[in-house]
Amino acid sequence: GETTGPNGEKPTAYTQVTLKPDQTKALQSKKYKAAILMHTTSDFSSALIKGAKEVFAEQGISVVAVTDAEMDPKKQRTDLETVLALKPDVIISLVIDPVSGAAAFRQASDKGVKLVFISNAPQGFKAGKDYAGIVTDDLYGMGKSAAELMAASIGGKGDVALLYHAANYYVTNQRDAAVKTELAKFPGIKIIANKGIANPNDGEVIAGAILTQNPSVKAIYAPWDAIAEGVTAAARAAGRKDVKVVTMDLGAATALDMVKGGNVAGIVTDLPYDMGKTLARMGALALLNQPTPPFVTVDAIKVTPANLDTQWQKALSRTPPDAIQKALANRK
Amino acid sequence: MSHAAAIVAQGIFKQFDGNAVLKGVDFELARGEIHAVVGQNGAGKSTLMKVLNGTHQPDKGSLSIFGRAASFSSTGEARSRGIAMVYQELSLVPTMSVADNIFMNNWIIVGGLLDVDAMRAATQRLLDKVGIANEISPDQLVESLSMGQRQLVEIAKALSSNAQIIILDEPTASLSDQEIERLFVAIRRLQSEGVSLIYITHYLRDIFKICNRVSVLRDGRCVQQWAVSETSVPQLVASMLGEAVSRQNNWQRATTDLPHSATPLLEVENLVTSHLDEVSFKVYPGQIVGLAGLLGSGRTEILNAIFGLDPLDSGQIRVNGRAVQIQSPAQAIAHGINLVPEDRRSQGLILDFSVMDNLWLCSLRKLANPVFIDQNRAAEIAHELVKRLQVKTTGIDQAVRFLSGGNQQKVVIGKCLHTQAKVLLLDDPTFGIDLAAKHEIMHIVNDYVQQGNAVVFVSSEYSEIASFCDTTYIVKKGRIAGQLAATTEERLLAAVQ
Amino acid sequence: MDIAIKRATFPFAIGQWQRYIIYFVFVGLFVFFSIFLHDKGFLQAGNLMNIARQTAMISIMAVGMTFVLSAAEIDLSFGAVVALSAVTVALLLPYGMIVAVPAALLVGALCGLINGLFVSKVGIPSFLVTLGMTGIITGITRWVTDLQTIPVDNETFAFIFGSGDIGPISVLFIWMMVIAAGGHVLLRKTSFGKEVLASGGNKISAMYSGINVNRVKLYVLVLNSTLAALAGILYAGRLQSARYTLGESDLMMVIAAVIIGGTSLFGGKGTVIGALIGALIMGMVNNGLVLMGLNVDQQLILRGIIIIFAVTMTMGTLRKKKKS
Amino acid sequence: MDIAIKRATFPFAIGQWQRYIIYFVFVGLFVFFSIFLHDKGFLQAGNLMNIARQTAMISIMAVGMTFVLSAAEIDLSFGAVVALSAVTVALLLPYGMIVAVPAALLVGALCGLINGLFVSKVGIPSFLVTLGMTGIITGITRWVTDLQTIPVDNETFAFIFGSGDIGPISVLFIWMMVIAAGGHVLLRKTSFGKEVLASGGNKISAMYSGINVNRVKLYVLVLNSTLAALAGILYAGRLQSARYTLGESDLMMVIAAVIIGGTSLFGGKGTVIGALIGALIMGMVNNGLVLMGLNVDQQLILRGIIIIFAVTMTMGTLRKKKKS
Ligand SMILES: Nc1ncnc2c1ncn2[C@@H]1O[C@H](COP(=O)(O)OP(=O)(O)OP(=O)(O)O)[C@@H](O)[C@H]1O
Ligand SMILES: Nc1ncnc2c1ncn2[C@@H]1O[C@H](COP(=O)(O)OP(=O)(O)OP(=O)(O)O)[C@@H](O)[C@H]1O
Ligand SMILES: [Mg+2]
Ligand SMILES: [Mg+2]
Repeated sequence: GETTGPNGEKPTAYTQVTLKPDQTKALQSKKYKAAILMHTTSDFSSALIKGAKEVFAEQGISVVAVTDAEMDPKKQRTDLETVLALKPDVIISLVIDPVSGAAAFRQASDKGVKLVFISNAPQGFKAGKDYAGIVTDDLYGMGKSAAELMAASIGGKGDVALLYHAANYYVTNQRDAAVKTELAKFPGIKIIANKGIANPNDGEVIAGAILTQNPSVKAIYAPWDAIAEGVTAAARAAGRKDVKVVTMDLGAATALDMVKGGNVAGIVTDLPYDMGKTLARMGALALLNQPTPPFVTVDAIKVTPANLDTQWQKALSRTPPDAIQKALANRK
Repeated sequence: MSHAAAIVAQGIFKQFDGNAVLKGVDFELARGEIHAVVGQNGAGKSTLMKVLNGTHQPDKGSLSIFGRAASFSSTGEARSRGIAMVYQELSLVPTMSVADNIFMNNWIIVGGLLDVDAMRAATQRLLDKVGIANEISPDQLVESLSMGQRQLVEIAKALSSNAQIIILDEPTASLSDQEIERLFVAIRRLQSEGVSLIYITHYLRDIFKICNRVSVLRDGRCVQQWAVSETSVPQLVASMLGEAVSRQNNWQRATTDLPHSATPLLEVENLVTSHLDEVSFKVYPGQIVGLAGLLGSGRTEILNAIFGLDPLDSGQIRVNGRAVQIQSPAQAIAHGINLVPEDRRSQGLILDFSVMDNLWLCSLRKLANPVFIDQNRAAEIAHELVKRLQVKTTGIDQAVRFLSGGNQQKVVIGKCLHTQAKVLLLDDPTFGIDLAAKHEIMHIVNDYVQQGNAVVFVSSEYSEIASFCDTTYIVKKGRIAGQLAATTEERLLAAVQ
Repeated sequence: MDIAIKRATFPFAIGQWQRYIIYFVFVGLFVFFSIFLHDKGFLQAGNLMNIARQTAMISIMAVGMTFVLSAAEIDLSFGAVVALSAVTVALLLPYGMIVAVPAALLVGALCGLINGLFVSKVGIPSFLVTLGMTGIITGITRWVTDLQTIPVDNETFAFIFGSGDIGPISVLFIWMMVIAAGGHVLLRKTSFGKEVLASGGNKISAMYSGINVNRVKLYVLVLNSTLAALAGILYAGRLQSARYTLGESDLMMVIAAVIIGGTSLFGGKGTVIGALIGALIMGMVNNGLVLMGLNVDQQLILRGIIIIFAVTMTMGTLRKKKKS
Repeated sequence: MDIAIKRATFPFAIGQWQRYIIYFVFVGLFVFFSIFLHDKGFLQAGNLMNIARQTAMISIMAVGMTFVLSAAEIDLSFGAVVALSAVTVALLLPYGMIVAVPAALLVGALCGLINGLFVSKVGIPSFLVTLGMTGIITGITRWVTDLQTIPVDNETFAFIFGSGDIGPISVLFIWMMVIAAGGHVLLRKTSFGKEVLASGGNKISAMYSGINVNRVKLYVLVLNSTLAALAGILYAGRLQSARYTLGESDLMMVIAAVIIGGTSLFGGKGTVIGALIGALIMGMVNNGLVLMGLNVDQQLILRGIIIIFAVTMTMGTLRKKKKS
């Protein structure tokens, strides 16, 4: 079904989370400190950080540290301990591993630091008590959208192949699973290959093998854009202009390929910039001990050449690269 | 206990992939004797010794130690049966201290931990025995020792193992007479303590000083055995070569009288480095200048300074009257100076390179015409050098690692000889080389200077210097202590003290 | 090191045997996969060309690394250089290939120069210099690109540098062969090659022989970085995009390929052809394991086993020969 | 290697200077951060204990790696061993610490034994064996855990092996100190240590001296894997959970720490205390950079610069001393 919170909370739309001017005033005097503990750094995280920093700035909250755990739970533990030395009042974080995260973030919540989490919370944490809330992209929705884009790209029938992220990482696992379930709902579509990928740079090798062994494949799903780049390269190498590729996250290369009518048929994106803003607002509210919704989602968006320009701006809060704008212009 | 011989080896065969080295050697070491083993370079002496002490396993043949059959799979086992060896190529670890090396695998352990103080003290005593106690300290790293000092440390290491059988493979190669005398004292003491020794050397005269018996190895076979009283140097040489001696075996080079007008080919003036102090001398075309001194006196340091290996604190070097700045061997070679270093294995050769590649190391650029190396020409000249220097090898593409010590030395000399150098610095060039080859090299060097080149000659063998050099400088503690024109061994001996 | 001693009791056999056996192992594995995967498309021309394509950049980097290891140095930063040069070329392409490609190569050479200067002038172990440089270069790449993928929008460039095929042959295959051939000649037939091996084999003897060891080490590091830059350019042309993560995961692959090929980590022994074969073995194995339809865990395990097995074949045979 | 040549013209200076300078650099960096971050809590007792905590496992692995490098071998698989042993202990804890901990250590020792046997008996370069083993071990860990994180709920275990504090002192700090002390004594004061250094310094000489070089290499690889297993257990205790990715990222960190400390990649020279200092330097820098509030790119760049700078200080001084 649809995306729900760790304890089955119903999702709240991110647009519901707002700050009133007087709240802002109240905060500005306090000179609070915030820290952002990311799981890794990417285009996604920089947009998110950008959004968060902007809101924090408005609220007179200074961001004292931004860390990258390089997808390593023990580094995240280390980062957290180090950051606590800076005595932040609020922490925004994407918890890589909910299990080990529990012990780690307990230290923070015990110190009374307000916590806002991205996508999921450490095991056994109670919303409102241990942390302010979760802001997540609509993971299931993203998977669903991807499935729909795929189906559409091949006219609702034919063989397709899926790559899934062969690692224990909540966000991608949820999305990949959703794609699979949703595709199953299309009677005409058959998933004839479903291969795990651990190292994003292997996209080409794996896609290459899939195309060798299943010439009938008409579309391939790639968990995110870095992998999609390899997949398109494989399709190109195999001379399969017809193979459709669908993936997540806005990346210049995949987007350009899509606009130029290459293999990429569609991209699903969330709204990292808005997520960042929402996370910061939640943190701000928590600092004021205002009630915050436990589980907030931002929409999943299907990106096609038609809406690329606007969605890019909305998701990453910057204009698409020149190459893409040129290509878009040429289409018209 | 029984009175069986210390070592009886019968019908020892050893081949290294196809290359038969020992072809049925019978050898016996009597209890308490000092037994010399002589033979040409590559005859198989070291290999035989390494079979006796378990470094190599024989392909065929039997071995018994004090009457008990033995077949060693490692030097460790031989050690436990009371056999210690001084390796020709030494068995020291440069990165470790003198004390650690001497007690390597023979540690003094108290309560599981090394008794460092006890080892240091014992080392001090051993260094004293071999006479370098006041030159080096037990804690010094071996890599900071001069060749001779290393040789003596290796000997001290063997002595420390209080073994019943000690094998000495060319222990005096880089020692000069004084140290050799001191060594003989130590050896005789061991003998009196009932230790049996094997003594390998190319200085045949020494055999008559301390050995009881002598075996001659030729081409992988033990061809003859005498009590030293019954033989003579010429006889030994003859049986080593398997032919009547062609050359008389200590050959006096006609000293060239130098044209006084000539400018010195090489002139060093007041060289000062971390190890040297105000060293000056001149070398004229056609001259061979000797540097004589005790071990550790600084002869190598002088050559190093000239060759651009040690930074000069002050001083002048002139080539052909022109002052030159030499900061690296590359520059030295560019100025027509080349060096035969004292330590062939760590300074002269690249052990895993073939004989040919090593011979060409100094003149790679010249071989490349313009970019690609002319393999044929390389091979040609390599073949010629190998023949001329009597290098015993399975072919010019054999890795030098597997040449015998003396043959490795020949490769080093060949490598430096065929460069267009005007001045050769020879640091103990005949170190480990057999008599016949030594004379050949002497002749080559002589021809070389006849062509108007010059040579600076360091040797630990005074007789060699005496018979070979036009003039000789005495080196003491890093300074020039005097100069002797054409001289004799005895006068040198007196001078260097 | 290990080699050294076997040789000590056992001369040039190694050299020859290893040179010989690695091919043997390569063919063995090839036959194995061909039989085992005959119905899974392993032998399809397309798939074989895939292997070549996927191996090309690894091989090119392996050529450079062969020189570095032969000189008894190491370079950890080339992966970072790959990304930086790919990004450079992608960013500059709008100004034309004639600008972009040389610029990217230059960037690579420059990184190598910095490595080399610290190693030769200051005398820092190359491991540490290049480790430090890895951080610096990666940081710069991330900062320049702001973590975004730079698209490559230039057909000719893409064709020449990775995406194109000439007949059935991928240009990548041609690049790989040209570089390998060049590297082989440089190492075996020129004085520079000998000087590299000499410097690695015995630094002191090399110096005594008038070889400027430090300059040699400088050159090999520059060479390696430049080839890494070329690999980066080819990645950009192949993926028609460049991102800061390129080359990240190639480090071990490349070094493994070189060592499997018979080059010694301790210097003095190097073979470019061996490195090429080593790279092909790695590529073939990766490809084969995926075709087998194994999951990631099984792939990891089997790859490990195959590496060890292949090398055991090689060295093992040596040992048997030694025993005899 | 580079060292070798300096020494050749220049005796024990290196040894001493390096031993001396590394402390100097450490103190220098410490002072730098203390001043620069005085208002950012760097000097807080809590933060300093953080550094110790975060460095403990790296240090413990560095001790093992010091032996491996001193013997002129390398081990790439210890990171994988960390994960496997952590998972093992976490899975077996329900049966009690007395079962779980020894079992995990045993698993580690076993991995080391396999590495060691291939290196010593078959004579495969340790680089390749351990690379292969990395794949095998990681694959097994992923497969055993099915990529799930195994929680640890055993207070005593967690306390003793990582989470506990005795007064202000973290147990991890004590573990680190005990292992470092033990390693130091083993390397400097026992025959085993000397034989390790000898085997690495000159394999042939060591053999000539009757040292069983192959056995030494076997032992160091077992020792290293066992210490890695211990590190894994401590991770499990500290994170109160075990995951297949543990240790993945420690490889370069550990080797860098050891080499910064003054151990040579080429064997024969090793110092455990140096490795400890090296690890502390790395930990301190990571901590300091985060406290500075730099973004990731800046952190990467600065870390690289600091590494190179620190080592330049060390080696640079040596060079000057040599010139004089
Ligand atoms: N490990 C080895 N592998 C192959 N050949 C070897 C090996 N060791 C020795 N040889 C060969 O055996 C022959 C005898 O060597 P050995 O060292 O015993 O000579 P030697 O009598 O000691 O000569 P020298 O007087 O120069 O020391 C040489 O031709 C050498 O090439
Ligand atoms: N690399 C070095 N580092 C430090 N001291 C050294 C080094 N090499 C030589 N020495 C010292 O310099 C002094 C002179 O050494 P040198 O090698 O010149 O002696 P030598 O006259 O050649 O004697 P030998 O016959 O033993 O070679 C010796 O006391 C030696 O300990
Ligand atoms: Mg010999
Ligand atoms: Mg000397």
